[in-house]
Amino acid sequence: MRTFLTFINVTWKSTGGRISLCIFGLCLILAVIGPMIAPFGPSERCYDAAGKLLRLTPPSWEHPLGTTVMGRDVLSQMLWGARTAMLVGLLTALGTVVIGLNFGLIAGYFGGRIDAILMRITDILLGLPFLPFIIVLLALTDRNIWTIILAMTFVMWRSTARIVRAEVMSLRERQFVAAARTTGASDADILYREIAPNIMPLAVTSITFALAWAIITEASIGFLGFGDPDVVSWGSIIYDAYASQAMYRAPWWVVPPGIAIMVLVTSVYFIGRAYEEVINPRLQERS
Amino acid sequence: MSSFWVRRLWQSALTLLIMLTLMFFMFRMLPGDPTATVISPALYPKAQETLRIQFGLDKPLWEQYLVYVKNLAVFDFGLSFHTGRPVADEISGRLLNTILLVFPSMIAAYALGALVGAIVGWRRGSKLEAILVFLSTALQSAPVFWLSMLAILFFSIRLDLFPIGHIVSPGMFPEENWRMYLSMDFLHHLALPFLVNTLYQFCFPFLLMRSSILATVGEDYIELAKMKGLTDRRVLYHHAMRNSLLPLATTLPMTLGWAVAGSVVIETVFSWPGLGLLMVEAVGRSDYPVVQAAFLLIAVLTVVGTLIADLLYTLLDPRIVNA
Amino acid sequence: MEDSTPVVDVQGLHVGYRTASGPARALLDIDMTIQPNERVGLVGESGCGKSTLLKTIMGVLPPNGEVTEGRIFLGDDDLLEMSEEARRKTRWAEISMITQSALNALNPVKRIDAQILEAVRAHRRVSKADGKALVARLFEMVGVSPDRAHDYPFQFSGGMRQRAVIAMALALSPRLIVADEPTTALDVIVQDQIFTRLRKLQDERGFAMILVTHDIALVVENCQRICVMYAGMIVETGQTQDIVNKPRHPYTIGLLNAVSVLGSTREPIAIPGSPPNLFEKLGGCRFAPRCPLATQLCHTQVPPRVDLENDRVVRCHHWEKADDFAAKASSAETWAQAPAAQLENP
Amino acid sequence: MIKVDNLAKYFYLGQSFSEKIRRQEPKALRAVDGVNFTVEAGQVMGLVGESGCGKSTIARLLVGLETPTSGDVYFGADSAQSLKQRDRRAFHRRVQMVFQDPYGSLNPQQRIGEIVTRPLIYQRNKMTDSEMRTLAVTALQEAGLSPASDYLDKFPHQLSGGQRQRVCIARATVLEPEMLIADEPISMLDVSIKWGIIQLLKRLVRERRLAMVYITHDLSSAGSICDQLAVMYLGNIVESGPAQQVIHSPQHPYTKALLASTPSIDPAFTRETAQITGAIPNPLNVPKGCRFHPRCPIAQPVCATQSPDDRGAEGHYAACHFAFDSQPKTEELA
Repeated sequence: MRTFLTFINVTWKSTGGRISLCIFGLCLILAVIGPMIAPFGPSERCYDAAGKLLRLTPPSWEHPLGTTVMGRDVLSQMLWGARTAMLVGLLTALGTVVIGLNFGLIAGYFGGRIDAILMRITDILLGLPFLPFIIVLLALTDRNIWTIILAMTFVMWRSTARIVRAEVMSLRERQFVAAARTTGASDADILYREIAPNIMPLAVTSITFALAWAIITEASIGFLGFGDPDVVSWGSIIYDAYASQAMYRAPWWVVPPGIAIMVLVTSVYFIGRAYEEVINPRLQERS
Repeated sequence: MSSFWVRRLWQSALTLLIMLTLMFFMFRMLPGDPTATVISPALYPKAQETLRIQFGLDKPLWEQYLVYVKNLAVFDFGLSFHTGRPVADEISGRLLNTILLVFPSMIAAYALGALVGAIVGWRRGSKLEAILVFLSTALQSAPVFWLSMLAILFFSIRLDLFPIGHIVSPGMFPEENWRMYLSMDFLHHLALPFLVNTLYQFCFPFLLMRSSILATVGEDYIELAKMKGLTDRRVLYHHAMRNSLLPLATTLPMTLGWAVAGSVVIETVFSWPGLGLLMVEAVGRSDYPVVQAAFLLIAVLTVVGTLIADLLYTLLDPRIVNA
Repeated sequence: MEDSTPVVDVQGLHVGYRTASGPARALLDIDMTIQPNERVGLVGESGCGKSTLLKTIMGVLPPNGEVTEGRIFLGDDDLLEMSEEARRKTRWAEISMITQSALNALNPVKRIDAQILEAVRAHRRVSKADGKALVARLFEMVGVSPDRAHDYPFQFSGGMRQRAVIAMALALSPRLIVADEPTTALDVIVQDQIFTRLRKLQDERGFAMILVTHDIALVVENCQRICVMYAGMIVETGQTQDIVNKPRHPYTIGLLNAVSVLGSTREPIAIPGSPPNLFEKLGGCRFAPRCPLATQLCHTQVPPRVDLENDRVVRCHHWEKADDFAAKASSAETWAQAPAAQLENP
Repeated sequence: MIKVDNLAKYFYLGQSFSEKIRRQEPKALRAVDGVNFTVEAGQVMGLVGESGCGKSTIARLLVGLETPTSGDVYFGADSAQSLKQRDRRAFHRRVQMVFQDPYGSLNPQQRIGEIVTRPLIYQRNKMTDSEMRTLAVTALQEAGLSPASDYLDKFPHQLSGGQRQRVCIARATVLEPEMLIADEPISMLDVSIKWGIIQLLKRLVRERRLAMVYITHDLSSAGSICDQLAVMYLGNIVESGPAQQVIHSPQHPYTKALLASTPSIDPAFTRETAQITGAIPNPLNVPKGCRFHPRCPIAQPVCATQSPDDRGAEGHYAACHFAFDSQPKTEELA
């Protein structure tokens, strides 16, 4: 909690950070209440007064972002999609960082054989074609949102682990670690009480990257048609538009989900950068 | 050859072996049964049996594995479930198409990104810097398939400057031979996906180079270079940029492997008959010998890329001596 | 020597930094004159502004640094008034520098001879053969085998690297060489060898030198004149003998008192408190909080420049009490009267 | 009394593939090669030498950050090695260290109060928070940071170098050790405050009857800090004895060279020129015979073949074939 508050505090200091936090906060709120305020269900078909299906109608008061070829309300789909994006992004980022952080800490601190094995594992994961691999996993198992989250986490922790490992290897040589050891600290003491707190800035940057990546990747999966068929995501909206061959006739259908992804991910990147810019001078001052 | 490189080669070979083993078993152990598509349960048991033998699926798993590895040694990736043709034939042309699309645009993006990033970082605090940083971050945040669609919408449909997709106009080169790649028609088709991909890939090297130049500006040797009376340009190009280029240049070969994997999306939008599109199609058809071969190819590319990166590093950075 | 025109003449220099925590005043009213062939020592602790002064003279202040007042004359020209190109031409040709940490100062991925010749080529055309001969001559001068000139910096030991940096500084026979802590990273035996070499080179080739260091003993042994800096000001200037034998500023007295003397059993005494940060507004003498002689006057008024005999300059309201104070300065009780000391041990 | 007995530390270098195949002996870097000295409680033992002479490795050996290749350290009758194996924490409680870099040796993420109580936590002392806090406050105040409440909640980057070094000292003393190792504790501090730290250390040594090993490259400060002095060269002690005696009548040519190279603030003092040539040899290839002979101005043929024994008496020894000779051999040579 303390870490979270300092994080907000630090990021709030720059204009870019403040705007980005607001955008991110807004998306978060929409993710929670979006489905409640959405005028229509995600796959509800809309008809006009005459009972005719509203196919590809341009934006109107009734349907501010128009309708799809199946007569679905784009705005409602967008609101449902916000929940998917946030859920996938946050859970994947969390999983990635928790796994990557611990692997990185242990590999970097103990070195030797443990490190060699862990690094071999990340090597293998680095050699995997990222997106195709996830698609195959989804094709072979079950195309649902939890599998997507698990599959992405399974591949993405490698980068965090590598970055954290490198940082731990340099922190391990710092004098305060030697000082702790001479006062009788055990390996666990040093790893989790002395080194881990110093990794936090890096972890925050890692989280933002993982978050951004997860959101984009989930959209790509949706776009390639391997998303959860029961869940609307911004990627799957674009996929529907693309698959229906109607996308070039109905920009109101294609543009909003893309912009939503772009704005959300940009805000995530800028939050990370704002945090880093404040933290970094202090890091430099110390060394 | 020094022991460092011996060990390094060893490691790479081991990584590849583990990967191909994992992939082999992954495709056969996971719940969905890919063989179901080829050997439809609707067929007569006798016919099923024949097909099993034809694809070598009748033998125990470990034996299949040994055969697979043995065949790999002579670049035999088996037969495609979908077409029944050798996978190697299916893939080779597709790989070339992907490479023709991805490599030139990656190299262009890196060259441009590094140059612009360096100049912008050197003159830090300018308006241009702020705008470029914002734009490239936003660009990086947009899904590339969406950008491609917008590009098609605008350049191909509105302005009618480029074809909507495919590698050549239908019917122009029915036999798909090497002449195809030398035609203007091919370049015309290549232009838009190339531009979109270059623009998208530009962001990473640009942002990296900028921050790395910002970090070098405070270095003592940059200050000394200025004090030596060198012109500002010379300090930038011969000191700041040269040193910051090192990490970027060495990551490029590694990134190429990933870029091939990442081409899935852009190839889908532009119907570009490359490896990425093939993979998506093959996954959709459960044609796992093809997918497996494509994966292996990308893995080899990445591992070799990493090796080249290491090699480049030792060549470019005199400090690293693997004696 | 006193009649000749100075090589570099700094007059009334003020430099500030814009920082996130507000403006910082790094240099205040600096006057400094360097005569031809003279070795001047600049002594001060970390953060006293000595490196800002050097950067201003060399023209490499960071973007947030700004000269607010003052002039720096090189011969008859004001460096601060010159065009960027004219200024560039003076660099290294007129004033060169021996940097603090030779490891970071040399570009790690370029060969040493190339780095030296690069400086020469920025100012005049040199053929390949002439360049090679020049580097060989320079390397012999500083006592490194010319065969090693084509090496990379990391292939050199610390001492050799420092010599290479000296060779580089001599390349264009400048009128002034600024040496910024040239031997801090080195062991005493190597340090001694390098200073012996530098003095010899100066006798042979004739250049003026500013030696910047925190090690007052090094300055006493190597320089004819000393400038003592404290918190952005030069508090005392004079001939080395005068400063050591008859220091006039309480800070100089304290500094001389704070270092141990080889072979003497006298216990050094620390000056209470620590140097101020430069963000504070200047309300008086910046040394006042640590000074046992401080009075109300010192806390409110910046001490004026007092010119004394023999090129001596002091900035202290109570410089006349210095002799008296110096006699008592070797006892700890004297220093315990400083305001900062009373804060520390109430 | 703490006795260092024949302490040695070799670092073995990693071997290349071909070397392993040929089963070559791994190359040993002899960082510390058979060092003996004793430190009495309430006394300061100075280890002086240039970088790479092994003095910092000794510090790391003494506090247990490295394990000796051979030899041992005795606290009275207890051997440090067996103590360490039996109860690592108890061993660490008896020896504490003050590091060179007051910036790097404090964890930037911890408040001063945490930094000083951490040793108590790591020792699993089972104290309550308020007991630990009391101890921390006492330690800080004793280290000259008073009132301690002003400092407890600050982060290291809010303190000056001198204050940070005082925090380091408080952290070391809070465990009430028997021995304190100070590795160049003032070399990174400003001139005007250095001696404040030294005086604090000396007071602690006196009041708590600590045995202190003071490691430095600076002979002039070592002379006024230490009771005993040992000069190191390439992993060996070449001369040792009462500090003033070593400085005023140095016997080993290396000690003489060090003294002759140290600048002095006294303008009347003109030192002789150091006669020493060359650079410190690669510790992987230690010269045969006397390790100093390739650089020694008075070297004789015997020096290249026979390594010298300690010569001297009454606590002042030098490992030189010609130490304590009434007539220096230099003149005969010249």
